[in-house]
Amino acid sequence: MPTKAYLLEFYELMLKIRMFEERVTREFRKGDMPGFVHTYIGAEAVAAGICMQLDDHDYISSTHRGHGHCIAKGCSFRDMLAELYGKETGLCKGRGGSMHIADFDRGMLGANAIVGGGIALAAGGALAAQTRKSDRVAVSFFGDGACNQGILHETMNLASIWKLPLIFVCENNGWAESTPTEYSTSVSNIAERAHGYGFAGLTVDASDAEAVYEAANSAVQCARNGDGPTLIEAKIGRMVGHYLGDPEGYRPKELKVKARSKDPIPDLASKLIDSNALTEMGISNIKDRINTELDEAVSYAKDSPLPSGADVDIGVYSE
Amino acid sequence: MPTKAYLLEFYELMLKIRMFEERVTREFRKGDMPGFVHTYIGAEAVAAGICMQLDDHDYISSTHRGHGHCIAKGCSFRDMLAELYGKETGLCKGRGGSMHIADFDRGMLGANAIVGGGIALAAGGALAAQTRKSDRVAVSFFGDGACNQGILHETMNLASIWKLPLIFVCENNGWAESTPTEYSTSVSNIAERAHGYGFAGLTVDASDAEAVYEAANSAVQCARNGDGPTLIEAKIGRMVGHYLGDPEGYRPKELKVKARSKDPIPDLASKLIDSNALTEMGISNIKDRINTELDEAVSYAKDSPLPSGADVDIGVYSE
Amino acid sequence: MSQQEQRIISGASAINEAIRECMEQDPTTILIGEDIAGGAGLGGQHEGAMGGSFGVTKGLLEQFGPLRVRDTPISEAAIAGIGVGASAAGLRPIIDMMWSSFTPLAFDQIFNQAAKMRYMFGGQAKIPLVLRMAMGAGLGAAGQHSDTLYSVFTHIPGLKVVVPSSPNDAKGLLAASIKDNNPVLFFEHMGLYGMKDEVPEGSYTYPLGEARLVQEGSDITIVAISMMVTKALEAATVLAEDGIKAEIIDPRTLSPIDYDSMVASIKKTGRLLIVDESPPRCSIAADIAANLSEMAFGYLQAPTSRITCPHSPVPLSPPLESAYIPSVEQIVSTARGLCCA
Amino acid sequence: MSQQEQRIISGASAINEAIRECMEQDPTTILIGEDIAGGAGLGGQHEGAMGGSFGVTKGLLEQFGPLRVRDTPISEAAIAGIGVGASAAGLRPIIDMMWSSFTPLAFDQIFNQAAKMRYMFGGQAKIPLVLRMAMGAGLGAAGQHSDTLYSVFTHIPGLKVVVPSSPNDAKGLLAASIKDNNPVLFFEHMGLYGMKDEVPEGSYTYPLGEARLVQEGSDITIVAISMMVTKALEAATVLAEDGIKAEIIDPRTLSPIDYDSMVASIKKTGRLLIVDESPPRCSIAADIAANLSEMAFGYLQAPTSRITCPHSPVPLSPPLESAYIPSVEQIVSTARGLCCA
Ligand SMILES: Cc1ncc(C[n+]2csc(CCOP(=O)(O)OP(=O)(O)O)c2C)c(N)n1
Ligand SMILES: Cc1ncc(C[n+]2csc(CCOP(=O)(O)OP(=O)(O)O)c2C)c(N)n1
Ligand SMILES: [Mg+2]
Ligand SMILES: [Mg+2]
Repeated sequence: MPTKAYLLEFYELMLKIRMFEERVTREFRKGDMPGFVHTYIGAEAVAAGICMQLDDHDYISSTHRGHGHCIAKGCSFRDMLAELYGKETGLCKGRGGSMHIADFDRGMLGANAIVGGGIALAAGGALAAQTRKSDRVAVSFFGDGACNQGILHETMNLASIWKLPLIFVCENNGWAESTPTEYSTSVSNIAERAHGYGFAGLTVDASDAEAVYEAANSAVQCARNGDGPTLIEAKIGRMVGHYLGDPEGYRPKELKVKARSKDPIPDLASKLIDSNALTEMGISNIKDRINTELDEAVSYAKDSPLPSGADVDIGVYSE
Repeated sequence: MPTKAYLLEFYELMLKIRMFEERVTREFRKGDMPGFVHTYIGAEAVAAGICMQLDDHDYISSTHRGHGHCIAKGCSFRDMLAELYGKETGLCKGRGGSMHIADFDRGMLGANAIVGGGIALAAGGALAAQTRKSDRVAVSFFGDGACNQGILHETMNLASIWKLPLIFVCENNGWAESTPTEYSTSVSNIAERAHGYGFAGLTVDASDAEAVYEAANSAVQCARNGDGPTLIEAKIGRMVGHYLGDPEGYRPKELKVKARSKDPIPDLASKLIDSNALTEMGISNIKDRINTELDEAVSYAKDSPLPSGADVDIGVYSE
Repeated sequence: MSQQEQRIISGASAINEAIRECMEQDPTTILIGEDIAGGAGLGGQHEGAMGGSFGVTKGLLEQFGPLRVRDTPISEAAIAGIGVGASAAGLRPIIDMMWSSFTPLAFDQIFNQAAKMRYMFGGQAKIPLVLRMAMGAGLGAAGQHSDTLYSVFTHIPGLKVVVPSSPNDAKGLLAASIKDNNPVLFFEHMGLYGMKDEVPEGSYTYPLGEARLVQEGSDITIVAISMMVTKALEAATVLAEDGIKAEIIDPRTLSPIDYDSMVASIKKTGRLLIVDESPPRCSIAADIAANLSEMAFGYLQAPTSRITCPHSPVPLSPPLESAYIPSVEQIVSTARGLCCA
Repeated sequence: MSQQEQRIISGASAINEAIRECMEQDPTTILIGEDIAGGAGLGGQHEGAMGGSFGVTKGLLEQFGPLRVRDTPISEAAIAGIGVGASAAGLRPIIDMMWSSFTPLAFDQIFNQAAKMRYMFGGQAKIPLVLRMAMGAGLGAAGQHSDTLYSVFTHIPGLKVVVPSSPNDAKGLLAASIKDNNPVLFFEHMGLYGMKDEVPEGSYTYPLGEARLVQEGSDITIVAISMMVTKALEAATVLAEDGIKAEIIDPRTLSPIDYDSMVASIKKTGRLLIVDESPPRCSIAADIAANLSEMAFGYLQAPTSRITCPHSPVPLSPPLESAYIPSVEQIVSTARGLCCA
């Protein structure tokens, strides 16, 4: 069982992600943020629950929906927002944007606009850790949509036979763009597929922060102890559209309403209040703090310089 | 239970494959057969057992080790040997050779020199059958080595959600080139992986022709009835090297000897003799017939004209 | 011109029509891809189905039903492979690869299977397969979504490669691609979907392998590909003010390619400028330059010139993305340079 | 010259040495691939291990152990992807892709990940990754094993492409590739493994991006790639009998490429012939022809000429395969034609 202090931190981290994404949603609508943006709203417990078990030396690979992973891995709002605005001060100097945001100093090996594209990269991090005989671990985040990409299966097999210190985290929000998972995927619990690869598969409810903690804790322990990979499938309600601006004509409204009815953040808040670890006042203080940080970061990002077009072909190769 | 007549035909078909491959082995050693050749020796019961359930309208896709599939699907020795010798009279006009032999008239959609390359092709045949509402089925043959290729998993998932009339046949001979399956693959029975895709996986011993028959029969029935795919894993002893000429330095001799000790062909012969369906004399008559056919086919192939170099760039596109 | 012929529709609608008409004409033509129906998985043919990521195939599920319009899981390799197998077995599948940048996931099935099967099997296989895909920079989709990649497919024997530059061409070329008996890669620039054009009603085809003379001129030949045709036209207007008459040629298909039209043009103009939205190395721009330099040797009064993207991935940031894509200004100034040389 | 410098070894041994020396120098250099140890899966380091499909990596398992020399399942995409991830995490992996024709299975990881990561992430990523592979026709391996494919990788920004033509070059260029901080595709022609050459003992590197002047001459510049260098040398001997002095240049690396050496040569000879074992469209031959036509415009006394494979897959049958590969006779007669024009 996590301590109260741990859960408090967990709550704050989820809130940070949620408030960041809500702010991004508002700013994006103003029209001056370039590119495509997919927010992490609803999945906060997953990134938070997993990444709180990691430190900067551990690796993660992410998805097209990577802001939550960044924040949970410790990236700053400023650097992230500057990236989203395509600024020279951004994490990737404005070259990548939301779908390709990365922070190597924190072991965040990149968002990935190729569905399933990051899975083997995390395994490479795990391989590096194992080869160096360090106790680092790696986590590969991916959506339910990525489950039917061949590379997941190739990587699960490799991770298993080599006992790589790797955690596969499937963020199953029931949809891949307009395609329901129950249509596209031959098993109802994706975690079941792990059995064909000789390691444990756990299904958890991502609206239950403590359940995510338990799964993350056991999987990370297992990897750190050299006992090989685990697959965690976190069931998430898809509370928002696929991308910012998605009219979602393909999805009956009730389903969205239903998804929103189970939200890990107020849930955990109530528990913390019930157990006297937090007060309403405490919450509003936290929110103020986050909002201040966000205001500052948005201004910083907006005021930052854009790259110069003259540099377009610079930085393709390393020395 | 198969009838005696059925088993007799089964036996003859296996023998045809074995004797073809033994002859190819001898002819190849003479040095005038171009390219790389992988023989089907030891796996005969699989091609025979499956393909006897099919007719010319059903599709199969094959592997780099495709002669057995060709013969079981009804290709003639002449056309095959001419192809192996790279002759204009060959099944593929000498353009393909052993690793790319095909016979579209018999639904044989090609050997495939890409490990796993044929799996989705068979699924395409199954999709065509389903779209046309015909009762055709398709079979994808592949080795244990192909089991860790992503496309197998993608195709298993698709075949499952679409209930394609498809049979996945994994020829597990325990090795992929020099790599033992127990090293490369995270499950001991590959058939177990089918469960993660929502259909049946059967493991059979390929030295037991009747067991292969039973599995093939139920899988083909299931596909023809519109009940979707099955995965059959046939465990084969690797009685020969990976390719003709393989020194096999990587493999302890005992393992080969052991593989040879379980041979479906003499096994089935004994059974047929015991049940008075066949005599020693009968066997030698069959062998004579096959040998005559082989002699004739080898001469035909050797006497056939080579293609003309001037045609090298002809035939790339259809009209 | 009759009322009907002057109908103005978008590129997305033109492509939708080509597919619909071909599916009406031939029951073996089917459509497969991620989200091409969209929401269909929830059960049948419902109004809200999105019709692909860019809405291009909207309405086809309703008209042709789920056996002929299939949403798929995200499994590019298997989708392409199933398309190859289905075409070997006699269907005419149209596969929606969504973005060109995703074709690398299916590259083995395209390269080692689709492209080679006919030749390798001595003519037994017929692979009437179309892979449609969006492509191109300009939307801020950045590094992993904006590649053109048609140069890579043009390199591969056994494939055909089509790059329409207008809705009218898109409709006629797509119909021709669907009726073709070979694997065709059909590249739809993101800029094409919203473009408006006069597009005839009813079915028509433009032959693969025939360039289009977009605009006549006598001073310089500009060969422009896909969206670059629009930019070349804009540049030509500016150049005309200087008295430079640019002839613009759109190859329309890169494999097969109609060098002859281009050679004929150079013989008239003596100058060649190629404009293409791809990185320069081993690209279609290099291909055209190499072949025309050879075929029109002696007629060229100046070196051939190419405007391409830089040798870099596609950046997100707007000033970088703008600098990445060949511009009207570049075309104007390069053409001026060539004509004054 | 000392005894030591005159050591004659095979291409396979030269490559083995380059890997071994780099692994001795740097503990982060590791080797991954199908059958590269070979039989290692049966437990540890046994004598019979085959050392890859072509025996090139024999002995490395025994010397460096199974953590640094890993046999893999047949999973090209994941193997490449793990290599990319491991290099992003600070190792220097050498991946054995076995045959170039199998790289399409890993194309997404090479194209969308390895090649783009550094740029897309604003310089954070360093991807010191080598993908080694055999390639080329001539062995009867036919359609799905014999492709060269380096033109495709040369098109891709972010990759380096190396095509050694001799054991001596192979050793120096492979060592340089391993020490390079970028993803390098290293193409080993099947003909290289058995070729004998003088190869120095001990570690040395040749810089990527520097062509080699194989033979000096004054009448025609022949740019030849990989095994075509040997054929160009044979052709040059025949041409010399006619009094034609051919200068032969081996680019050695296609990306980056050293056009300058070639331009300098054309300024001397006035004629250019490119010989390459790939299909012609959007190929390295077209790339070189386009660039040199432009850069050496005015110096060329005849059109550039290219001898390539036809636009077709690789056939099995010996007369077809011979016709597929550029021949000494073709080089001789084309060169004669150019010199008499
Ligand atoms: C290889 C590839 N195919 C398709 C796409 C287009 N695409 C982007 S996100 C997405 C859905 C992904 O679904 P999932 O993995 O469940 O993640 P979610 O968006 O639900 O978080 C698709 C199809 C892509 N980016 N990459
Ligand atoms: C994609 C690909 N990777 C590697 C190879 C090289 N190769 C040819 S056969 C083979 C082993 C295949 O093993 P398996 O599938 O078990 O078939 P078997 O030879 O045992 O019948 C390998 C690695 C190939 N042809 N294609
Ligand atoms: Mg999802
Ligand atoms: Mg095997």
